[in-house]
Amino acid sequence: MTARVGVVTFPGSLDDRDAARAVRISGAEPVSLWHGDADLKGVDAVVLPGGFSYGDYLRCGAIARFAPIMSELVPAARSGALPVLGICNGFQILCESHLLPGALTRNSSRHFICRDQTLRIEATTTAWTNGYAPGQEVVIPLKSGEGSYVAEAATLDELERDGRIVARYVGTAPNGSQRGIAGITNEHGNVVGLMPHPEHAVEALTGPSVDGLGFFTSLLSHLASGSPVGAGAR
Amino acid sequence: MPEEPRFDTVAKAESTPDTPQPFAELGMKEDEYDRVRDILGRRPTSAELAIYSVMWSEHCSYKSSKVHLRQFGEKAPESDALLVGMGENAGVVDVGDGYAVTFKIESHNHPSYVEPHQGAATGVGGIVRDILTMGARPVAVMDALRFGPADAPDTRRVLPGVVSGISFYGNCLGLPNIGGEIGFDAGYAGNPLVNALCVGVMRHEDIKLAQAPGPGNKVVLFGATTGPDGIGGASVLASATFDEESHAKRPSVQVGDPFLEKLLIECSLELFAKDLVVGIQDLGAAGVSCATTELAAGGTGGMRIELDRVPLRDPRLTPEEILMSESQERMMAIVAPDRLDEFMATCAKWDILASVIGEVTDVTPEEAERGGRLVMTWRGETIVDMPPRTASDEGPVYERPYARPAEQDDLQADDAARLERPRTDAELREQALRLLGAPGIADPSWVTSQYDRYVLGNTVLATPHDGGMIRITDEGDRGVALATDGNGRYTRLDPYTGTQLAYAEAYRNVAVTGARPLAVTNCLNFGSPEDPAVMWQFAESTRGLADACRQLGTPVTGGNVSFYNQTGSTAINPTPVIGVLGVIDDVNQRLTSAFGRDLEGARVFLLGE
Amino acid sequence: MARVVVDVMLKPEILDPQGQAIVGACGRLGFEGVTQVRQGKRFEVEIEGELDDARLADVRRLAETLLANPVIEDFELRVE
Amino acid sequence: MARVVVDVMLKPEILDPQGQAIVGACGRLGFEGVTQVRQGKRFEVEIEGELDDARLADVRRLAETLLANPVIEDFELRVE
Ligand SMILES: Nc1ncnc2c1ncn2[C@@H]1O[C@H](COP(=O)(O)OP(=O)(O)O)[C@@H](O)[C@H]1O
Repeated sequence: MTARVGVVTFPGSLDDRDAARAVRISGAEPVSLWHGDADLKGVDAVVLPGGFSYGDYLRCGAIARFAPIMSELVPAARSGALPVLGICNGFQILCESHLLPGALTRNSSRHFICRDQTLRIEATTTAWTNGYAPGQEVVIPLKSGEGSYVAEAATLDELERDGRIVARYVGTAPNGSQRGIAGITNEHGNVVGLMPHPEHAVEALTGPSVDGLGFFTSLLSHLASGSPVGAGAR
Repeated sequence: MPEEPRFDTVAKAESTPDTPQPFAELGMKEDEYDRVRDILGRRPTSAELAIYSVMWSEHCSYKSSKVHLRQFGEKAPESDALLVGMGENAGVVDVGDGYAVTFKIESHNHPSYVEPHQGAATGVGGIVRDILTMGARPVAVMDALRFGPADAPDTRRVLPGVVSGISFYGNCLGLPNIGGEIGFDAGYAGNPLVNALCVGVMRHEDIKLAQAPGPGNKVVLFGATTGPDGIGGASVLASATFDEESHAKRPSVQVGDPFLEKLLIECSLELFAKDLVVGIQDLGAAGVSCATTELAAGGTGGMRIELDRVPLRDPRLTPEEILMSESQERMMAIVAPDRLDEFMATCAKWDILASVIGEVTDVTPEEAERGGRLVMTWRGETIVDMPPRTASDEGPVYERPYARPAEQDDLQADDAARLERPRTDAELREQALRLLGAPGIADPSWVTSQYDRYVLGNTVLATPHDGGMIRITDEGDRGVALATDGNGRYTRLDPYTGTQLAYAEAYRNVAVTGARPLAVTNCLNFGSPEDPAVMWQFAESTRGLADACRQLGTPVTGGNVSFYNQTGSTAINPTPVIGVLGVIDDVNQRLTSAFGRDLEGARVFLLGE
Repeated sequence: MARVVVDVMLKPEILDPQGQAIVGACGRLGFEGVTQVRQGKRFEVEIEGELDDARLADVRRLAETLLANPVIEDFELRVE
Repeated sequence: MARVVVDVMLKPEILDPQGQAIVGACGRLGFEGVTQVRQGKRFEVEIEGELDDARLADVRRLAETLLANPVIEDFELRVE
């Protein structure tokens, strides 16, 4: 049976069509989910796409966190059952919802940055990265103004220790992220937040590579195996 | 006896014919004012004066440029591609398989000098609404920019603000930026150029026009509330010489809300898809004045508006201010009464405020003869009763005098032969490096890296390639390519050839992507049309573009004229920015400007003279 | 050492999309009775040495030229 | 009607690139002696009716859950 992957559209979501396209290219069926409906339509996994939900005037993701759909999504994700990938604004929403620790703040350059970014995939046991080799380098577009990951030192240490850092920027973090963090996961490995945009690296014609497809195909293997995910070296 | 209203009404205008009116302050000439009195057979009310002054401003009426722009139609080459020509919000071109593309470039120069970030941001917002209004989904933007010297103190204020404004608005809307230009010259120090282009895609059958047919149909204003943004902007900002004085009496700046515009786009596209609108117009410069007169003129000619029903951000606004406000993110639709509920429900879904402010009315044959009949009331009193066509279509037309300036010969005589040439390798090297390091030539990625070029996932080419290219649907391989070019120095030296040069460069930039050039848009940035030398530049430039378009077979589908780009009495170098659009059947066949990998041993050819 | 707080707010006639977004969210979150929110900036400026009149004038100039955009914003100084 | 001001500042240990950029600019513009600038947000919240304790508690909850992100920010309430 084809996996059904929900893509949530908030007012101000921008990369929702792109995320749906990536889901389709990976071989799954994208299902549109509307922020205002507390209904996950029985999907197998959810992508929170990039964009500027509610304009992000207050703080990125701060308002989207309270959308009706989140009342269904948060408990399912927290329990470890529902795989969720938050990309860029989606990552910000996951942090604001406390599904992931820390926060994303203004780029150290203070400017929006759009560039083809090399990442190193570190955690390869999550629902979204099991298809990558540990340490594999990939090129994926980064495009954000508030992508600098911050958390307390103790939290950062814990993330490192538990193998929950999913990806790091290769070289100096372009946005000032602490410890070069580009993406992290929760303790179950089902919830992943990533600042760069894998959905924009799924076609050779329009992306800098097709390296991003691995996030979506990883999900399919994960769903197919039916095995619980575990985060890193525990 | 009922109390006299405190505001001006038609009844008052009839009983007080000699009340002096501030037409000059609103940028109107005495003979224009006299013509309004002629049309109405009485003095205008202050609301009518507001409408005529903005609609007859240079910015809205093209009164100085019209006689020259006609050539674009008269000399237009045969083209099967043109579905909607000049005159609508934007031209529409057939790109095959039942798809059509609409594109246009527009200036926001003066507001971007006053408040660079908001000025540039709202420039993007405005052109995007123009494209949306045609029924298309906006799919990409471009920006052509000119600034004073890179190291001038004011450039440090203006440039980062402009770039952040474009980046903020375009990125938040989710429109990829697929190209543009950036140039520097002392002439732009007090008058930067911010020209924004947008392109949209639709099916042939989805084309929408600015018209209000069908008496009884409702006039609905939807989007943002109306505030005191840019009041007087249309006539004072866009049409009066930009000098210290107007810097001092700053109008209330237009602030953009891209989030609202994003919702407005999605909401409008859903309204179109459900076939809930019979006519639509965006509110740009001249706001409600422009939308009501143009929609009425494009339909039965009759419309009745209750101005009190316009939702306000600031309850103190007067009717004149409501008519002139340039608040962003607003649209006006004509909706059949039996579809109104569904229209309102769709707006509610997207959290978009919508209000019925009036309806389309029938006109008598005599009224139609006069140019229709637009009536507006305020607190129950009639404050406007005028033929809308006289404001929207029958504005003044000037044959401004023009003359080749005497200094043109000296300018041309001062050619490159007079420059010292490098004599040694070291000098040559130094010169080459200096050239490559010049701000207008060096890598612009410090600008372009602030623009999202990936969003929507259909960007095939963007910076650093010569032209931008997008795939127009997810299903097929069809695409369009775009490039903009302009060269103020060349155009100053020879406006006719310089404009053709800009056009040819844009044409080549599209051709080298592998696309077939189809159509042209242009933004003509010039000094004051009241200066015969500037007017000569303009006449030559438009003649050059019209001739070139005929030669190469691409019609001009639309564009924008920006006059009064000057500091004091010094005009900028005439800067026509030309945008060329091409079509490619299979985007996988596109060419990039890089030589590519694994081509060792391949030959390099230089084509041309 | 002295600290001057500079509050920068959009002029009342200027559109404040930030504030509007918050009012909208308040309604959805069930915070009743919030009629208006305006979002501005707050700067805490730390100054070396004594804060005499000349110094304060300097900070005012700083606020005018750098911290606030007088075209669309008003500001207020406060010594803490 | 009552007005509550909510000041939100980044926690001291969180990097504030805006503030740093301003300090840098101060140097270039010749504003001497500015040792530190921190940029935060200021919200003016207008509340319908009387501001009793329950209402104030509401605004505090609003600040905590929406206006500030306690992971990176501190906030203060002030009734004006
Ligand atoms: N203001 C701008 N906005 C978007 N793209 C730009 C801008 N300025 C330059 N570019 C892009 O940067 C690249 C190089 O620009 P430019 O140096 O003008 O190239 P060329 O000299 O080949 O025309 C092009 O892809 C162009 O589209």
